Amino acid sequence: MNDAPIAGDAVPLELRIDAKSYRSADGTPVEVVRGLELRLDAGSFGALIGPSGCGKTTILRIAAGLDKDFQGRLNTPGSGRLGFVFQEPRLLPWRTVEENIRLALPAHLSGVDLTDLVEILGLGSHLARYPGELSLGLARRAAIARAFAVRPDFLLLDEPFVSLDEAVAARLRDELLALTTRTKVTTLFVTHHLEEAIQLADRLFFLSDRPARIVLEKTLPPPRGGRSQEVAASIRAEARALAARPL
Amino acid sequence: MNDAPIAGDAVPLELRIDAKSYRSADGTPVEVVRGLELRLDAGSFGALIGPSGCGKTTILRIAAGLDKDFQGRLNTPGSGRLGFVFQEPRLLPWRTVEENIRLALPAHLSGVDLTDLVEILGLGSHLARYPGELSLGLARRAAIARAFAVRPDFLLLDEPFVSLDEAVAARLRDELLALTTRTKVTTLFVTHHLEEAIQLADRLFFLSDRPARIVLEKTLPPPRGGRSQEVAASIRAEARALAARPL
Amino acid sequence: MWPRIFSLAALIAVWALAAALAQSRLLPGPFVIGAEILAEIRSGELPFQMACTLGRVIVSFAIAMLLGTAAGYVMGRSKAVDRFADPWLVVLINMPALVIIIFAYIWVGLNETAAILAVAVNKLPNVTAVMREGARALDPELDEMAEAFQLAWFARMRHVVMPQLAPYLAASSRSGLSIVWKIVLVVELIGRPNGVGFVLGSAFSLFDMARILSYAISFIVLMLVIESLLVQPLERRANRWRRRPA
Amino acid sequence: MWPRIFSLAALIAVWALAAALAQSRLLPGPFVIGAEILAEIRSGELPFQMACTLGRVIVSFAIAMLLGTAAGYVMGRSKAVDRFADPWLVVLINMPALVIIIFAYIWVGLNETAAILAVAVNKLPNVTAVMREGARALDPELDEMAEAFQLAWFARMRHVVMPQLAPYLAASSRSGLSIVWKIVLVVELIGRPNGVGFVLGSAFSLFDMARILSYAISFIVLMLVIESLLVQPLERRANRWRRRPA
Amino acid sequence: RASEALRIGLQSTGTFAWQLDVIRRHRLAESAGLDLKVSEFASPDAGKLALNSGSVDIAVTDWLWVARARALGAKLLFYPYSSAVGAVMVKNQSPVHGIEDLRGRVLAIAGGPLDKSWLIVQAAATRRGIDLKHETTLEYGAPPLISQKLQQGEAEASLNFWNFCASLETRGYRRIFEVRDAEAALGLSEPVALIGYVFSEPFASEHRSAIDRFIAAAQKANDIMLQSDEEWNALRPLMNAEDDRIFKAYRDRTREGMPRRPIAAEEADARALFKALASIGGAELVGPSQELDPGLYYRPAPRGD
Ligand SMILES: Nc1ncnc2c1ncn2[C@@H]1O[C@H](COP(=O)(O)OP(=O)(O)OP(=O)(O)O)[C@@H](O)[C@H]1O
Ligand SMILES: Nc1ncnc2c1ncn2[C@@H]1O[C@H](COP(=O)(O)OP(=O)(O)OP(=O)(O)O)[C@@H](O)[C@H]1O
Ligand SMILES: [Mg+2]
Ligand SMILES: [Mg+2]
Repeated sequence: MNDAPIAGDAVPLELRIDAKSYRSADGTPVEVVRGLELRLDAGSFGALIGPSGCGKTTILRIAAGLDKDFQGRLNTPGSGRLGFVFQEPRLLPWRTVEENIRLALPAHLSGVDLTDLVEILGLGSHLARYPGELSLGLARRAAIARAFAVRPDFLLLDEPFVSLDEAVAARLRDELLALTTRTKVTTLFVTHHLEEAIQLADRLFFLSDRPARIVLEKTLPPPRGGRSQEVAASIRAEARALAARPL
Repeated sequence: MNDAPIAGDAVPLELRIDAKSYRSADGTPVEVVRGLELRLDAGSFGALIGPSGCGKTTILRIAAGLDKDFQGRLNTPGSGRLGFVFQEPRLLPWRTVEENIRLALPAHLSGVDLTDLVEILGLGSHLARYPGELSLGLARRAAIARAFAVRPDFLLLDEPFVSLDEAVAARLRDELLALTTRTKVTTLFVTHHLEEAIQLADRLFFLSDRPARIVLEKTLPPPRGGRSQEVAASIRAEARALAARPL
Repeated sequence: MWPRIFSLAALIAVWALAAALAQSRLLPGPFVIGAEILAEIRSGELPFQMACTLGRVIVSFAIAMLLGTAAGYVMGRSKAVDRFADPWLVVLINMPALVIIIFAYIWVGLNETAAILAVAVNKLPNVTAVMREGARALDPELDEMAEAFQLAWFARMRHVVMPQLAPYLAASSRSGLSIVWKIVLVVELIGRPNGVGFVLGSAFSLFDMARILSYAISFIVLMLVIESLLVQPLERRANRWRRRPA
Repeated sequence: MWPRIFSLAALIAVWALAAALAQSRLLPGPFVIGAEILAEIRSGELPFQMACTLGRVIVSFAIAMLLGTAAGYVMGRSKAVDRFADPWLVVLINMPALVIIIFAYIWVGLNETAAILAVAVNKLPNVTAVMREGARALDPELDEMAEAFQLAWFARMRHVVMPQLAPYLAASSRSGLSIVWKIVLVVELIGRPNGVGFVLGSAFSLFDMARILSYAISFIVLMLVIESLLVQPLERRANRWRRRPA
Repeated sequence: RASEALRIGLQSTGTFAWQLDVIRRHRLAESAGLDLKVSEFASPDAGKLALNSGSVDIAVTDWLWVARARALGAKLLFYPYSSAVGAVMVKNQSPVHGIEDLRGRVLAIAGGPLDKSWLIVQAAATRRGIDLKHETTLEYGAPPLISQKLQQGEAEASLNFWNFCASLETRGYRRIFEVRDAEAALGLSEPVALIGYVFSEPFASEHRSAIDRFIAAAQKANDIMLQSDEEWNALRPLMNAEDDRIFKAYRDRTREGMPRRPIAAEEADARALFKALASIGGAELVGPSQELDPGLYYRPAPRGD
């Protein structure tokens, strides 16, 4: 592996999944991940890219420590304050948007001012609404606000920017870029959108179909956000070749 | 209006929403649509494009006859067999994928063979799974399968292809194109993805921010699916201009 | 199955210990009761009385569940009906069992119809109260889905509504069956010439704890068997779709 | 508010009509009962007996709800605990009220503690059965969310778990309060020197329907007032987030 | 002559069951041309319910209840069945020897505050200047429970029904005050039968002869039970007597309680008792009327077959 170490003192994310399978309702085991080894330097930004249903969400849940039922080893970075944007918003329907965000805050942040964050996400006029009264796009933004608000030192995002119009999505991408650069939070990001990944990530992990393993790992040249057309084009070409290749 | 009539004998979709507002939990009314007039010829394909939270889902629900609490008039095309891909999968969690699909079928189709449809959507090995065991992308595909399986004569799709990898999404777009062309079903489609809209639609409706109204209506030259680069570029330019313009 | 048997064995052990410590006619141990039950079974008395009670339990349970579920569903779904019917429900649910039983016996007669009616009327409002909550908690999104795909009324009930009401149904039928059985006992005690309640009443006036316990426990054993062999496998089937907690 | 009053008026009208048609000492009309209630209030008898009963109802209801909810939650969450505790629950839930009352009075004494204990033990398994279903139906996705964001135990209970259990709590406390009140009546009837149940016992042996009904109805009126002024506003608040059906 | 059906309500653990058993075994009903249809119930109140709903023709019930119901307008008739009553009892070694000694002690009462025996004892005590209601600590409860409480020592004295008294007597308890004595203290020449056969006036007027024949058959059964000890051996399985002493106590108390005097004499004493009860129980107990309704007692036609 040719890692490019970025931040110094903090620990990297180290995830080794030898095997992970679910037992489905009729009893048959479904193998989802096999022989996956993923290392992400502290403070760097990794993107997972893979076909639908290959096991990306499963990997994130394992990385978050939510699913301990797997064979392998997990080493999480930072003090363990986690920000997670799930694939669905997962808001508490009986709490308003603001309550949903504040509930997730650790004690020392409980009184924090959310105005800026909420303005950036365009949630200003919806803070007092219940999730059932939001459009899906707004609900997603509330979920993103929640994950950002906790000031995580480990951030997991599962396709956070789908269901948003291009303008909002672009703004949020910039915001995510700024946030991760500023706070040096280790981030693992799932997307189907290659351009997005190229814009945001330090490192791309291309996954195979189920059972998922890493078929290609790619370090992108800094700086994030300002990749040249050539870099993007070469990655695109590589990804296309990968998709065409029989597994 | 400069409609380009496509199919002959069937009735067009005519939707006029003078005003639609929700009453939120704290009692304040939220105006979502105002003065919107939408006409879609029988058998043609319309795409709604607009900022997140502007009211697209609301319009679809009204067009489907699910929300009758609005001021205006609705005239739906066809005999009223509706196919609806909601923004979330909305599967019955206690029924398998196959049961979910079959349950939606009208009586005369109840025994129909689903193999082809299911193969195209890549659901083959998941038919006996419960929705809770699917990845979000798979669940979305199941929802799409359900809407296609009923052989609708009025099809509503609310961002059906998000959360899918590019390969699957492209395949499904082609499939939708083929289906709508073959069956001449009147279709209303919501997307944030301009390219997708340009590929699929006969007619684009650009919506303003909330309260939603149509700010630009655009008929695309046939044939669908094979639009030239110039057409696409010109539409993109127009859309960009629209986004830049203060409302 | 094994944990159940183990747990029951523990329960019986606790009981035997308590009985041994108490050394009293008022707390007979498991062996005394077991012998008593066997004797009562052999004499045919217990099966007969149990059958009488069981018949009443089943009929009035069925009536209460059917009507109560229907009423609760309608009240939970329609605000208008709820507003009107709610005070009636409060009145009925808080009417003492004794009052209902007396009225039934006086106005219908001291007969089987009155007994079953009294039990059903006693239980019905509880079912209604529980099912109303269930109906209120139904997911409007699935409703919309059902409407969009024009599911027939029956299919909607069976595939969309009932599975959502299932935990409420399970709760109200499990706690409901026990309530019905308890009320049947009172109804039999007050005015039926047979059944477990009749036996308990007579045994109580003689303070025959062995007899009281042997009948009560026979019924409980029956319930345990039904739970283990019928209800729980069914429940497991119905809950198959739930994601197992990790 | 108006539909409630209208609906109650209708109920009273039906009752008055039935009483007028029956023309019997055994079905006194609303006016007779109203007069009786006033007289009993003026004599101070009714408020005193009602207070005794109400005290017992409140204490045993609180005990049963607290313990029952806790037990139900744990059983619904943990398969292991459930497997072990379920048979005990089945035994307890099906134990006839009479048996529990007798045991309490014999082993604890003919006193207040025994009475309250007997009621609480009678009611507790029903709460447990309902809350267990609620706990089983908890959404695992919200659990994951709470774990990811490391919500403290208390916050998790209050904001994630309790709102999901709310309909079950509402159901079990509404139908539970009525059950507690009914069992308190029996407990008082069998062995307390005061309370509504004690009065009903005497009135029953004299077949004094007017007295029976006036006490029963006084309690029901109390419940109606509590429902209308306390429970329903609270419930409306708690359910504010629910999308109104179109 | 075709036998006439008579529906009878019966409390399963009561002594009426014994009498009916004698009638059955000696075919007294058949020979009187009656076909008895017996419904057994567990609760002492079932008889009242059954009469009220018209489910039985005859039940054995409280004298006071009938008197009260009549005062409130129910047309019911009463014919004496038994005058057996209970007693206030204490442990053999107890320092309590008379009701005077009950002051400041715990007295448990079977039934409730309106129980007839309790009222009679209260009335008699009042005449002796003892206010039991205020000078003792009272416990009320169901009869079996009260009996148990005395045995557990939670109550120092108890007033219970005669059958519980009979069994207590054999377990080391003694009587300190008989309800029978209380009745005498109230000026009655003989104890009044406090329970009896009850039926409705309309039924009585239509089936007079059937009732008379039933009463005659019951009388014959009483005669048999009075004279024959053998008969009691046959009844023993019904009696739930744990040992011989209880069995004998049951037998003797039952015999003692069989009413033998003419209705007129009975009624005179009943009238006096009612007055005494009305003075202490008030309208709550006896209903609106302070006088015993003269039509309460059923008078069989003079025998002249
Ligand atoms: N039940 C409701 N009560 C109050 N406001 C509501 C309700 N449902 C929707 N809204 C509001 O109406 C607006 C339009 O909602 P809608 O779901 O139609 O948006 P949308 O265009 O589909 O957005 P998205 O692209 O995010 O899905 C949103 O601002 C939303 O907050
Ligand atoms: N509880 C479960 N039981 C059985 N199979 C499961 C369960 N959860 C997930 N799976 C299966 O595991 C595979 C991977 O699921 P996962 O959600 O990780 O996919 P994903 O890569 O996130 O897909 P998507 O892009 O659609 O979100 C899928 O095929 C899914 O059907
Ligand atoms: Mg996923
Ligand atoms: Mg939407």
